[in-house]
Amino acid sequence: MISPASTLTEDDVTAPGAATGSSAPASGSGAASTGRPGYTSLDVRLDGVGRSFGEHTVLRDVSLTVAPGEVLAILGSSGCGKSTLLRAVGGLDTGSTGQILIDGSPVQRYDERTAVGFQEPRLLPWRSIYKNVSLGLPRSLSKAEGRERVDELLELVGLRDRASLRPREISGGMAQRASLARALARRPGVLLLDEPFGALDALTRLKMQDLLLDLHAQTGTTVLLVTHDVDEALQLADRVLLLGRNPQDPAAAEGATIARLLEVPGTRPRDRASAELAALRGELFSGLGVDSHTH
Amino acid sequence: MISPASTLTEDDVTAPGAATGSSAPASGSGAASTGRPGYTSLDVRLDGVGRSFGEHTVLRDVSLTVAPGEVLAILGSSGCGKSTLLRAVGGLDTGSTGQILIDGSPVQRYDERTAVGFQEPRLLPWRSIYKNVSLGLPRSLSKAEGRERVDELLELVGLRDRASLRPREISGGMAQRASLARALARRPGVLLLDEPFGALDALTRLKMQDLLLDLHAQTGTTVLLVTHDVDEALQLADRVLLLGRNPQDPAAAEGATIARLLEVPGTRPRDRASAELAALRGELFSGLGVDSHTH
Amino acid sequence: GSDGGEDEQLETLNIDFATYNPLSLIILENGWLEEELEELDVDVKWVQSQGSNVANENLRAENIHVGSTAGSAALLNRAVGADTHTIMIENQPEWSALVINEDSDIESVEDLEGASIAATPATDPYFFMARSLQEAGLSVDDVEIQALQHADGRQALANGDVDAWAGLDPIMAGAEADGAELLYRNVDFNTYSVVNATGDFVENHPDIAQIVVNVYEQAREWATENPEGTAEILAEYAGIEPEIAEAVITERTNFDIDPVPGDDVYAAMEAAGPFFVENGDVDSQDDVDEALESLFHPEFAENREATDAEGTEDAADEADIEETEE
Amino acid sequence: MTDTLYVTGASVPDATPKPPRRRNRLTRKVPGGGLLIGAVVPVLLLGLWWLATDVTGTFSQVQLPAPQAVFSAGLGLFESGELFEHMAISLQRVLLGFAIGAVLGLALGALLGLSSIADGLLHPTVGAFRAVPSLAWVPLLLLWVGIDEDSKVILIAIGAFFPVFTAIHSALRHVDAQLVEAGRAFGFHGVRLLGTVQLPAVVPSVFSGLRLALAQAWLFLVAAELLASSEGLGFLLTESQNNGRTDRLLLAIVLLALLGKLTDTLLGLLERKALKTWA
Amino acid sequence: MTDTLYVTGASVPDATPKPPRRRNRLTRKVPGGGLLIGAVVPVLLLGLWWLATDVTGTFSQVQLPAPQAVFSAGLGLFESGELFEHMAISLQRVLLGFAIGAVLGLALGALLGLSSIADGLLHPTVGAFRAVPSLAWVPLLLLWVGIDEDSKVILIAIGAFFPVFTAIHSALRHVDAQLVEAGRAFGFHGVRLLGTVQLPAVVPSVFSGLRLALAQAWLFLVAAELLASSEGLGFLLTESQNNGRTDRLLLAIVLLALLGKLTDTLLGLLERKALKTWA
Ligand SMILES: Nc1ncnc2c1ncn2[C@@H]1O[C@H](COP(=O)(O)OP(=O)(O)OP(=O)(O)O)[C@@H](O)[C@H]1O
Ligand SMILES: Nc1ncnc2c1ncn2[C@@H]1O[C@H](COP(=O)(O)OP(=O)(O)OP(=O)(O)O)[C@@H](O)[C@H]1O
Ligand SMILES: [Mg+2]
Ligand SMILES: [Mg+2]
Repeated sequence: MISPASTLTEDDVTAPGAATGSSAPASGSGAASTGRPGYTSLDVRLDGVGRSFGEHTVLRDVSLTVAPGEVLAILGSSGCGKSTLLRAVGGLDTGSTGQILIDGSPVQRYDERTAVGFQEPRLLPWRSIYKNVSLGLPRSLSKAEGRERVDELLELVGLRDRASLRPREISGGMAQRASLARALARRPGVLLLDEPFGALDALTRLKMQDLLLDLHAQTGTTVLLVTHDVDEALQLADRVLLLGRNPQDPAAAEGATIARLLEVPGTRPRDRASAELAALRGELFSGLGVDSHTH
Repeated sequence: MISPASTLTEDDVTAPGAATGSSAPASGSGAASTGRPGYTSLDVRLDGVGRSFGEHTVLRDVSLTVAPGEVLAILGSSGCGKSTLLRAVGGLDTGSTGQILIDGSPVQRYDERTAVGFQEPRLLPWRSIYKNVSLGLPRSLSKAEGRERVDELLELVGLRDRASLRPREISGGMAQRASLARALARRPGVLLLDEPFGALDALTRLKMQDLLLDLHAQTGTTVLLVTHDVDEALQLADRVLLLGRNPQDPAAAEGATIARLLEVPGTRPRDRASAELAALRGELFSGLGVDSHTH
Repeated sequence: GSDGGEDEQLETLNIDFATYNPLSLIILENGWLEEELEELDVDVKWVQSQGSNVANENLRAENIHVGSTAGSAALLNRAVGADTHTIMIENQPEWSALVINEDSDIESVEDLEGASIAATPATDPYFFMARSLQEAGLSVDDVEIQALQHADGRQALANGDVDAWAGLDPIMAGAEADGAELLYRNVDFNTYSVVNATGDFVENHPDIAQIVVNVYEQAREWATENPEGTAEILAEYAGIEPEIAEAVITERTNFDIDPVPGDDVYAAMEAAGPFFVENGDVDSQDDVDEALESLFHPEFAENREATDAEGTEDAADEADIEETEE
Repeated sequence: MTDTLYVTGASVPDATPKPPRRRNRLTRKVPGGGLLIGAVVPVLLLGLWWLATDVTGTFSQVQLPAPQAVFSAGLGLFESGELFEHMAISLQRVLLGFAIGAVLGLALGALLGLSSIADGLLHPTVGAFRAVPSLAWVPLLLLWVGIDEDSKVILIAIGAFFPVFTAIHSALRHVDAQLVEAGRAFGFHGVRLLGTVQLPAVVPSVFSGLRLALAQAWLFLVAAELLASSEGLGFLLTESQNNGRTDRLLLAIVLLALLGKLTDTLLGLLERKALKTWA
Repeated sequence: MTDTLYVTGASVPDATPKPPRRRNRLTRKVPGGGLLIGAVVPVLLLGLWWLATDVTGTFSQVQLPAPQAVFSAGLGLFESGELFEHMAISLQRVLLGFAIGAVLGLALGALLGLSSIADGLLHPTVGAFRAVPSLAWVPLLLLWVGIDEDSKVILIAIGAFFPVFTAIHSALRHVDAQLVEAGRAFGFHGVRLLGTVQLPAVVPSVFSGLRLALAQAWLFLVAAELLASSEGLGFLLTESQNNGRTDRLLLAIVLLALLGKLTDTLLGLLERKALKTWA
């Protein structure tokens, strides 16, 4: 159990505790928020969502409902459209077809109910890390509250002693953590994270995963998380969405769609050795085209 | 066994074969090049290399010799100085102390004997993917040879059908593959790769690892590979360098140095289940501060 | 620009034309100069002068051999060190006057005390104004002078930004046509329209200088006989209405004078001299006196003999005017 | 059909996805709509001008002639063929001077932007020359070059030089350092690096500099045509001003503005093409 | 000591690492070295000038006076107190006009750079006005504003407006789209987005525009002081040119260049500070 106040520096090499124990709501229904009062959990409904760039169809027929407070991991091969889907949910993309509803109302352009952690850090080069993270704060927060929240987050992502540096003065993994902190600072109804842990070493990655689960337990926010790590998906998510072309039907239309949608059983932290998880793992790896025995 | 001509697209979901079977030279000596004639393998010698940014010491006392044709994986926590070390070897950093020799002569500014795959893709936004990859070609190559090599590499990294797109029109993982292809196009004496597979899904990652090993078998180039994936390090490398502060001596000077330098036994492809590897894996995870049983 | 060679044969005569020098327009229009210089194998290149200051500048830089200015400007140029000489008088114009608006309550020069006057420094109208004020017992310090280009001065007057304007033709004629009134005119306070040449030219090419003066003489005779034709040419070159050109030529231009620079023009220039020093344009009166003593080269005008060039219809189109490459 | 294991609320409609919406507000609604909208303000101004002169008579003919007067002045000059000559010679001077100035500006700006030695040596001097006003060059050029076509083109080139120089010089100092490093790491340096990484990266800035330079070239034209000319729009302007022909003066201004706008538009087209290629 | 398992050729010297080398060639060797090097070319030019006039006598005194003559002309004006007045009033006009023009240029450039509606509506008009030469504004301002101080400052402001406008307008269209998107995604729009993402991103371009604008302000000063002035360096320039006082003319040019360079240097300091904060 990692407490929100525990710190992490890049030289910290002590072993972490187990992951946070909060359990997410069961999926498949408009489950009530598990967050503390004052926080909102919103459901996300995708209805026949598709996206083409010119001639080239990337996504088609993506329909699913994400329950409020659910953590949905999105897997798929590189370039299959994961980021595209996430951007559509965040209202960053105007070219998609179909319908996306958040909390029952259509998604707005740059929807304020969402916060995005981009695949690239996208930090403003002329602002310190501290000020970059502050960008994520909701407008409603008072200055003092905002400062407190940013300080806390910087501490949690292990960047407190780098707060005054510019983005070009920190490492790739540090930038990714800063970008994560910025998205977390928002405490939105729907949190959209695009490979937030890709550039982190094993220890830092575990700590960041714990941090995410901690925050999720606190606020009950709905999370859509793009990742390449099957184990990470199984550890963090209530359900795992595998995007891809239908392997049974090679003649199907171009463009990725829902290839698998798996419910992950058990509550977090999950036992990596469980047989159920092993089966899901195999299922996902084979869905990704990899022979899971080599792993 | 993946042949150089096999293609990969983002929708490709068939299982890969086993990794390439070429074996790397034993480490610890100035081993002769295993590359084909016409290619050069160079040794890299670091002697008391250190680096500070202002007050803040990042690296200190890094001394080691990488044999010609060796694959050295570099592990370490986020922000510990892996990229800094790689940049110093490539001659991209002028601020480091100590001595770095490639093939016996000091490293030059932007040393032509090296090629770098940066942690960020760093593609020129106004050039097509094809032209970006072409940037990596050695100056000596004829136009036709160059075209052939780029075509082949684009095919191998699965971007042939995206060759004419601009960097902003491809996904994060695709950009990373393009950046990898650019570095590979150079066929340098020393190949420096900074987390080249970080943004790739499991299948693509395996294919790219195979591609790297294939090329290594062909050219016998020396490879320094920064990675966060312990298993990847153990699969690809002859030796694994773990950067970090000395855990036995918390009072030691600030700055990371060689915390472990492990020789990986056996020839590639290695059996993931081997007990020897499991021991190394445990050693590395604990060096990174993670309890390996959770993995 | 310069062709300092002493005994060198002059290949091209660079000479100016200007709307304030109607004779130059007549010569250009008829092609007389080209015709007269043909047998000497000298080409003619025409350069337009927008004002005395421009002609002076080109004379100083030796971009032109012959240039036309007001008499006061010719003196000023020499007083500041330029090696130029006045070789003839072109005409005695009355191109300057003090101008006021129709509804102005200023009735005499004396009333100008404390008024604001638009004038272009170092031009004939400026000296005209200064002498008029002096005559009325005032000095330039008793009025507020607004330094403005001629056309802008007219505009400022029309706007009521200034009480009076030291005007210059043909803008002044245009203003008159629009209702402005001439408060004070005095032909003697105008310092003549003169033709100058560089010292180098006068010294090394007196034969050509003589031909120039002779052609001018032919033009003078023609202009005296053909005021309408002269006005027509002026209207065309100046881009002004024919009526205004006619007024300028018939009422305020006098070709019937002795072209030899002599006492009259000396007196007019001498009167303008002190104002150069007063304004600080020239450092001392000695410089002015010295310049005046060495300014005139009257021998060409004294020996003038009108040429009888026939001219051609489209001479102006054929002429080598500065930039038309033919 | 999708092969989901635990499908939750996933309905998969058959309909093929609609083609992506295109979002080009405003300009795409009407063909030539962009042009039309751009004409709104000029037409309004023209109307105001007409009201202030012909209708209400706030200004007299010599203060501000009515638009029709300007038009008929233009017609008069057009019929005599002079108008075309004025425009042609001015256009020629501007284009020539602009081309020379822009090329020199690019070259020197690139040199000083890249070499800190050249920069330390020459930048103060260039900065001082930049501060010499266009009108001040007139007597100097008169003296050094004479009054022929050269001096006019040189003056215009001087005017065009500085915006291009400043734009590329300052832009080169702010090219993304990561990209430059990548270029160097792949063995590019000197002119090759410039052509591969730095110049393409500053294309937007350079074009903004080029457009300013073209505007400046037109501004300097008027000063240039004070240098003993008898043709050209600048000459027409100065002469009309001297002669009090306000109608022709306005005609010259309008023509200068039109020609300036026209050449700017052409440069803008080039810019759009270049940006498609480079940005 | 390190805890390696299979140490290969790792020697760990005791010496503490040397402080990182600093690489500031050229300017850091001598204190004030940057200034000295920047003075080389101007001093050379001065020497050439002196050779061409005082020594070889290629030019006559009235064509091109020797440097000493210019200096003594300056001394004469300085002693009478006129010189200071000329410089003070010109400086005041330029700074005022520059400030007004720059602020308007920033505002309008930002508006048109961000709003495609405003751009479609106004850009063609702005482009046309940009092409009106400085000298052409003189009669128009005379008509509309009169001959007081206002009209001079307005003319200078017009000159300063366009470079700033063009620079920010074009730079805003090329701000890194990813950063803008990130800003929008975090709820920034309109003025807040401008201040947070777009303006900081275009700071280098804006400063290049500001420096051009300042230079242009000095250029327009000469035209402005054709507007009924009796003081100022532009007036001195025009008057000296008319009177053939080449020494004073050169003095005016040199002073304009010096003052221009001085103000540019001050702006450059500001730029460096801004770039430290923003880039
Ligand atoms: N230009 C710079 N100025 C100041 N500090 C810097 C600079 N570049 C790097 N650093 C510091 O050096 C340290 C090491 O950075 P480096 O990029 O080498 O880390 P890394 O091991 O590659 O981390 P990651 O795995 O996150 O990429 C970091 O703490 C960073 O803050
Ligand atoms: N602006 C664009 N223009 C054209 N094609 C685009 C554009 N943006 C994305 N694409 C295409 O859409 C596809 C999906 O891209 P996306 O970024 O969603 O992939 P991804 O699943 O996130 O991949 P990765 O794991 O590599 O990040 C890619 O094939 C890409 O080429
Ligand atoms: Mg992606
Ligand atoms: Mg790194």
